[in-house]
Amino acid sequence: MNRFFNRCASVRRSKLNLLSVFAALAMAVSACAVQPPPAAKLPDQAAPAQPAASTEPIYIGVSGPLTGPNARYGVQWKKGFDLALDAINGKGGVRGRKLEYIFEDSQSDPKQSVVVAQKFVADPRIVIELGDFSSPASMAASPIYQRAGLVQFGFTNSHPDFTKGGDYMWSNSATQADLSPALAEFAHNTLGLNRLAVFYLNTDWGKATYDLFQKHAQKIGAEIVAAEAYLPDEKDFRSALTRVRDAQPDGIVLISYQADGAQIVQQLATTDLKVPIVGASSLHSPDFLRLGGAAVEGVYIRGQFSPEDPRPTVQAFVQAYRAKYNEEPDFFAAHAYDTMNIVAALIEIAGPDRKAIRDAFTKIKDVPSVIYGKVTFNPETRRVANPQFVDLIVKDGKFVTWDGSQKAGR
Amino acid sequence: MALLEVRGLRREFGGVVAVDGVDLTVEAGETVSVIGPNGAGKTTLFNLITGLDKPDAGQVLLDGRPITGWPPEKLAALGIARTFQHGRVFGNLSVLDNVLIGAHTRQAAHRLRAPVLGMIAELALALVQPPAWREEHRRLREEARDVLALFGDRLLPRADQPAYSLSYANRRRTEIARALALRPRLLLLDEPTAGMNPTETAEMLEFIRSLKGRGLTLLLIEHKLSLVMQLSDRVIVMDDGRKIAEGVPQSVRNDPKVIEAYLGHKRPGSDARDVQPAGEDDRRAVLAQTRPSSVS
Amino acid sequence: MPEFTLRTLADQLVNGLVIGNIYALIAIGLALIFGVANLINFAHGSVYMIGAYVGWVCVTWLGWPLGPTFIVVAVACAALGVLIERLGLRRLQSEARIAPLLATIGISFALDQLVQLIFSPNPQSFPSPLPATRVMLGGVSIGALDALIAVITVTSAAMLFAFLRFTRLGWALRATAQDREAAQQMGVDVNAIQALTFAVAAVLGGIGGVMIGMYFTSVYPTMSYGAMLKGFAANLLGGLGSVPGAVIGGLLLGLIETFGVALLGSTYRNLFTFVILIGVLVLRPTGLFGARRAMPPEPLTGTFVANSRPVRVPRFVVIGGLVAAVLLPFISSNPYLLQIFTNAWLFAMLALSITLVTGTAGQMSLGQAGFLAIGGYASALLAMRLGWPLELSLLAGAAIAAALGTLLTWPVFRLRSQYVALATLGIGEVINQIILNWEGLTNGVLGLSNIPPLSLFGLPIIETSPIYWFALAMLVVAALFQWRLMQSHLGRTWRAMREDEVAARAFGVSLNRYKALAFIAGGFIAGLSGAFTAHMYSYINNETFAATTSILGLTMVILGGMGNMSGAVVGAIALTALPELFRPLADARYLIYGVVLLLLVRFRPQGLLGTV
Amino acid sequence: MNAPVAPPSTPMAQAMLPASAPFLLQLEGIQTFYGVLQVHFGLNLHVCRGEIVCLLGGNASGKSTTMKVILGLVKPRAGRVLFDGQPITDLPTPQIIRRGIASVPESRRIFPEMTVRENLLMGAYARADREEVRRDYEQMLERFPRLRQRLDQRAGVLSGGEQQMLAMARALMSRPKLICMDEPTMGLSPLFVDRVLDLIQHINQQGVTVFMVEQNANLALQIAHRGYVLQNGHIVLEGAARDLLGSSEVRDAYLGGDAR
Repeated sequence: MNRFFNRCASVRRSKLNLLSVFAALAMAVSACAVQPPPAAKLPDQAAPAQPAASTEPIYIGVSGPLTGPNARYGVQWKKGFDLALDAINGKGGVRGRKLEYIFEDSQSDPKQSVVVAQKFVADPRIVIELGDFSSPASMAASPIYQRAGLVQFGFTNSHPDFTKGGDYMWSNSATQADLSPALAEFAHNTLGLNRLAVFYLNTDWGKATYDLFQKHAQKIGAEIVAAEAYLPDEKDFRSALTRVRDAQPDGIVLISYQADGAQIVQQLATTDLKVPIVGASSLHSPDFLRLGGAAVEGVYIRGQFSPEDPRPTVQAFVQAYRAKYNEEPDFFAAHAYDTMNIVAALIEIAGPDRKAIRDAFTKIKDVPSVIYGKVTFNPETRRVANPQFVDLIVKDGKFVTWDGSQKAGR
Repeated sequence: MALLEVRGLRREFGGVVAVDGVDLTVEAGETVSVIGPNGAGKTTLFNLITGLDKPDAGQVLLDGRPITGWPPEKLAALGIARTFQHGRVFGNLSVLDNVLIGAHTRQAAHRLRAPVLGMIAELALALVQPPAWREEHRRLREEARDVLALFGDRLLPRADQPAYSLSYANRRRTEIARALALRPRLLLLDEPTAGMNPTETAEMLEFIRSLKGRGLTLLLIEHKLSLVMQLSDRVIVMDDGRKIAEGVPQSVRNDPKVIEAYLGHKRPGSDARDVQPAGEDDRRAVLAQTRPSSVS
Repeated sequence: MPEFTLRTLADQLVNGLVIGNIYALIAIGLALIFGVANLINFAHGSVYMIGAYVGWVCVTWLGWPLGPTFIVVAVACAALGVLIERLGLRRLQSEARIAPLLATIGISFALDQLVQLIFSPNPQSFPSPLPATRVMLGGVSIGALDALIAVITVTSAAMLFAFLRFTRLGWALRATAQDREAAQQMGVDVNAIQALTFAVAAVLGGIGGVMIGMYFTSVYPTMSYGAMLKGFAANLLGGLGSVPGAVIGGLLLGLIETFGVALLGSTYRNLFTFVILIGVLVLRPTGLFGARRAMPPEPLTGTFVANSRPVRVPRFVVIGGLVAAVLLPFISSNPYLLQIFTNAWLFAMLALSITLVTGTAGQMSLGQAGFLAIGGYASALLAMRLGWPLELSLLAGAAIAAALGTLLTWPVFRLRSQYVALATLGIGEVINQIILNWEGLTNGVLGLSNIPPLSLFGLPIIETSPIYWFALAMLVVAALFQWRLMQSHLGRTWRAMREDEVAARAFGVSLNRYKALAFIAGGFIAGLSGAFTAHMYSYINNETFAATTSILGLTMVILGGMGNMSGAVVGAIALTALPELFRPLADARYLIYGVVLLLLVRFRPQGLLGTV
Repeated sequence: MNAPVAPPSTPMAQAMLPASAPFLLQLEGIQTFYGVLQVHFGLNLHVCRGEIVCLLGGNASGKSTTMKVILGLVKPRAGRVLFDGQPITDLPTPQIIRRGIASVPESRRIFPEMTVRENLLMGAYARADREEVRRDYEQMLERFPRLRQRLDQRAGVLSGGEQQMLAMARALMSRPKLICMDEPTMGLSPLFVDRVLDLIQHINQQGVTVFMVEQNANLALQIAHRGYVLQNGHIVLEGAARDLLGSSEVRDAYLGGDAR
C-alpha cells in the first residue's frame, strides 16, 4: 500500500516538475531571443542606425561551424576576421564606428543555420551576414536572408547555385569555373603531365570542380586515366591508390581539403607509386603541412596567394598573421581576412544599412585582396571576376612559390 | 468427427524428443486434461497445437481439416484460444484492452485480408471510423465488460488499470477473459490455477466448471489433480514426451503407471535425455536469466 | 571495370586483410561483451577512438616508442571499459533491456564530445614511427606497418585465445557467457567478470584504434561512429557473440569492402557495409559461421519497455498549449523564437513517427531519418520535375516515404529488439548512400537546389510567421491522425504486439501486417516533416537529413516517454530549445546531451511523461 | 490437509548454537516472491551434518526456488538461511559457494562449449590450493572413468547421464561441506538413475552432507535419511525417509492437490 502511495506522490511531483521545467524553458528561450548579446542595448526594431548610436559598433553576423565535424574551418575564419578587424578598428573603424562580428555556431547544420539566420535578421544591429560554411547549411538559410533583405555573403560557398538564391546572395569564393581550368592547365601545360589520376572530394564543391576540371583537361589534351571520388569521412585510400597505380598515371591531382588531402599523400607514400602530386588551392593550409608531415614534401599547389608574394596586401596580412598567431596563414584564414576587408569597404560606401550594402557590391571596385589581388564583383553572377593564381610547392615543410625548376621533382 | 484430433505428433529439440508420437482427440463439448510430471512435454504439446511451434512429424486436425504447422494467428481465427503457463498478459495495456485483443480476430477489420489493399483499408477504417466500425467497437467493448463480469468483482472494477498492476491471480483471470473474448471453439488452459491459493483455486474450479456448463470445449494442463479429477471428462497422462495413460479420471488416478510417473519409476529401457526439453514457456520462467550464447 | 592483374589482386588482398584485422579487433570486443552481458555496446567505438588518441598523445607529444605506448593505451582503455560497465550496465541490469542500450548511446555521445573538447575536432596527424619501406614478398608488397598490424592482431587474438582457454579467469569468463547462473554457482563473481570483459574488450578496441590511427595517419573524434558500425557488421557476419566468428567476420568485411572499392570506387564503401549488415541480419541472423548456435533468446517480452503509469496530460493543458502555440507569433514576432519553434514542430513530427514505431509498436528504429530524406526528396522532385502543386507534392512525398520506407524496412520485421535497432540503423544509412550515389535522380552530393517554396493554394508562404503556422498546423493534423489511430483498434494492437509478440500472435495478430502499418503511418508523418523541410530550406542534399537526426529523434521520444504522444512533443520542444539555451556553452552542448540521456535512463527510464 | 510430522525447533534455540551445531543448513521462515507471485509461505527446514535430506513436491510447488534461496540466487523477502550456524541470507552467491556449498543445478547446467576438463576445473574455481585441486582432479577422474575418456571433448556433446556425472564431479571439485542437487535423476535412463543414486550415497558416506530436491519421491526416499514434502510453498510433510516411503500421505500430496 505504501508503495502505491509513493508512486502516486512521485507521479504528481514529476508532473509539477515537468510543468515548471517547461515554463522555465519557454521563458528562457524567449529571453534569449529578445536579449541582445552583452555590450549593446537593443535599439528599436527595424529602426535605421540612429545618430545617437553612432559610437556603437557596427555588427556583422557570422553563421558557421565552431563545433562538429567542420569546426576547424570556423576556427580559421575567426583568425582571419580578427586580424582584419585589428587593422580596420585600429584605424578608427568604418565611418567612425568599430566593426564587430557575432559568431553563431551552426555546426554547419541546416537545422541550426536557419535558426541562426532568423536570429540575425531579427537583430537590427546586424547589417550583413557571412557564411555558412557548407552549401546545405547556407542554402537552407538563403530564403530567410533574401526575404529579410539581409546580404548573405557566403564567402566559402562555391556551389554554382548559391548566388542564384536571390539578389542578396553574394560570394567571393572562387568558382569552379575559374579554379578548375587553372588547375588543369597547371598540371598539363606547366608541369607537363599527360596521364592524370584525380582524387576528388565527393561534395558539392569537389564534384563541381572535378566535372569542369575533366572537361578542360580533355580540351587541352590531358588524359584522365583514373578518377576516384571519396566521401568526406573516408580515411582508407589504399584500395583506391592501388587502383590508381594500376592506371599508370604520370601525375596525381588532388581536389581535396586539407585533412583528406594530407591523408591521401601520406598513404600514397607507403605505396611504390612515385609521381608528382598537384593540389587545388584548398590544400594551401598549414594544416595540410602539419597533417601530411614529410610525405607532402614536393607537392605542387595552384594556390591563390603566396606568403612570399611581394604585394603589400599579402605581406601585411602574412606578417600580421605570423605575429598574432605564430603560425602560417592558410587559405581559409586569408579568405576570411579578405572577406572582412570587403565588408569594411562595403560599409564605408553604404553605411550601416542592409539594402545599401547590397547595392554597394556593384559599386566597390578593386578592393585590395590577398587572394584576388583586387576584387570587383560581377553583378550578373554576384561573384568575383578573374581570380589570380600562384604556383606553390611544399619545400622544407613550407609553402614556397614554385620557381619553375625541379619540374616533377618528386 | 472429433473437434480436435492429434495424430502421432512429434517434436525434437536438438536430439531430445520432447513430444513423442502423441495421439489425442477432443470431442466438441468435452473437457480433456493433460497431466504429467515436469518436463513431460505438456506445454510443448500445447505449443504444437496452437502453432507457436512446428512439429517434426504428425498431424493436427481441426474438424478433420489438417492445420498442422499453421501459424498461430491463423489458428486463432479458426477459434483456438489459449492461456500461457506463466500468465502472459500485456502489462502496459488496461485489463479491458487485454480482453479486447482477445476479440481481435472477430473484428471486421480482421477480414480485410487482401495483401496490400487490406492493410490500406484497415488503416482507412481506423482513421475514418465509420458508424459501423464504431458500433462494432461499442459492442465489443460491452461484450468485453460482460466477460470481465464473469469473474465477479475481481476484474471489472480494475478494467481500466494496466495489467501489470494486477495480482498474480488476477493476471491469470485476465488471460482467461482474453481467451474467452475470442469466442473459442477450443480453449487450451495451461495451468490456470498456478500460483493461486486454495480459495482462489476453488473459485477457479467453479469458474471452469461454469465454462464447461456453457458447452465450451476445453483442453487443460493442470497440476492440481483434485481439480483435474473434478473437471475432466477424460485425462491424458504424459511422461517423458509420451502418452502413458488415458481414460476417465478415476481409472487414471489409480493407474499404477501414473502413480509411478509421479512418484518415481524404474522405467524400462528409455534412452537418456540430454537436456531438459523445456518448452518456450518453461524457459520464460520468471528468473531464467541464462543465455546459451557463448564465448569460445 | 578495372582489369585485375595478379599483382593488383595480391595488393588489394593485403589492403583488405590489414583493414580486416582491425575490424576483427573491434568485433572481438563487441562479441565478448555481447556474449557475457547480452548487450550491443554502442560506446565501443568511442573506446576505440579514445585508444587512438591516447596512443597519439604518447607517440607524438611524448615521443614514446610503440611498446610503452601500447601498454599505456591498454591500461587507459581497460579503466574506461570498467567505467562503462559501471555506468552503462551494472546499475541498469534490473531495468528494461532497452535501458543499457540507450545508456551506451549516451556514453558514446559524452565521450566523443569530451575528446572533441580536449583535442579540438580537428584531425591530428599520427605519423607511423615505423619506416615506410616496403618489402616484396613473393610478388606482394608489404609495408612495415602492415606487418605490425598483422602481428599485433594475431598476437592479441592468440593471447585472448590463451587467456580464454588456459586461465582460470578466462574459464570464468566463458562460463559466465555460457550460463551466468551456473557460473555463479561455481563461485564466480559474475559482476567482476562482466567488468573484466568490458576491460578486455576495451583494450582490444583501444589497440585497434592506435593501429588504425597510424594506418590512416590521423586520429579524429568522429572516427568512433564508423568503427562501431564496422564492428557490428563484422560481428554479425561471423555470428553475434562468437569470438572466432568476429575474427573471420572482420577479415571478410575488410576484404569485401576493399574489393568492392576496387571495383566500384570509394563512395560505395559504406554501402557494402550496410548491405552486408542487413543481408546477414535478415538471411542468416546467426551469422555465416554461427550455424550451431541458436540465436540468443530475446529479452523477456514486456520488459523491453518499462512498465509505467503515464502522466495523463489533462485536455485543458493540451488545448491551452495549442492555443498558446497558435498565438505565439502575436506575442512575439521575433523570428528567431519562431524559427526555433518551427523546428520544434518539425522535430515533433519526427518524434511522433518514432514514438509510434518504436514506442507504440515496439520496433526500435534508429533509421527514421531515412523517412525524412525520402519524403524530402520525393516532394522536392515532384514539385521541381513534374511541377506538381505544393499541397499535392507534400502529400505524395509523405506517401512515397511511407510506402518506400516500409518496403525497405520489411526485411527487418522478422527480427526483434536489439537486432531491429541495428538493422534500421543500417537501412537509414543505405537510404543515405542511395541518395548519394543515384545521381541521375537526386543530383548526388550537389543536391537539389531551388526547390519551390512552401505555398498554399498557389499563395507562397515565405514569411516566418506563416511558415510557423503552417508547420504547427501540419503537426496538429499529424497528431490528430496519429491520435485517431491510437484510439482505434490499431493502437491497442500495436501496443499488445510491443508487450508480447508471442501472446499477440496467439490471438490472431499477424505481426508483419501491424509492424508494416506502424511503419506506414509513422513513415507518412516523418515523410511529411521531411517534405516540409525540403521546401522550407529550398535546398537539400545527402547531408540535410543526417543519420544523427534519427538518434536525436529517438532521444526526444525516450525523454518524453515511449509511445506517449504528448511526451514526443514535449521531448521535441525540450531538445530543440535546450541546445539553443546552451548556445553560450557551444562546445559542451552535446556533452550535456549525452549525460542527460544517461541520467534519464538511469533514474527515469520510462521518460518524463511515462510509457503509454 | 496434513499436519507436519515433527515441529521444527525454535529459531531462538538454533541461533544460539555454536558453529559446530548439528544443523549444517537451516532455513527459517522463508518467504519468497516472484514479483506479485508468492512462492514460499514461511518455509522452515534443516539439514544435519552427514545427512541426505530430500525435498519432495509436485510441479510448481517451490522446490527449485528453495534451492535458489539457499544458493543466494533468489533473495527471500523474509526469513533467513543459516549455514554452519552463520547467516548467509544476504551474501552474494559466490561467497556462499566459498563457504562450502556446492550445487548440482537442475538439468545439470554444465558449460556446453567448454571441455570436460575445463568444466571440472571450473568446479574448483573458488579454491586457491592448486596442488590439492590437482589431486582432487585426478581422484575425480578415477571415480568417473567415463569422463577421463572425454576430457577434451565439448561437454555439450556428452549424453545426459554423462553430463550428470560431470555436474556431480564438478560440484565435488569444490570440496563442499554441503552439496545441493536439483532433480539429479530427471531425464535419465534407469541405468543412470541407479548410478546417480549410488553415487549420492557414496558421496555422503565420504562425509558430504547432501540436500536434494526431487520430484521422483520413491527414488529419493530410497537413499535419503529424511524428507520434506513441499506443496504450494508450504511444508506439508516432514519425517524419516522410511516413514515417508510408500506413505499414502505423500501420494496424496502429489496426486491429491489442495482443491479437495
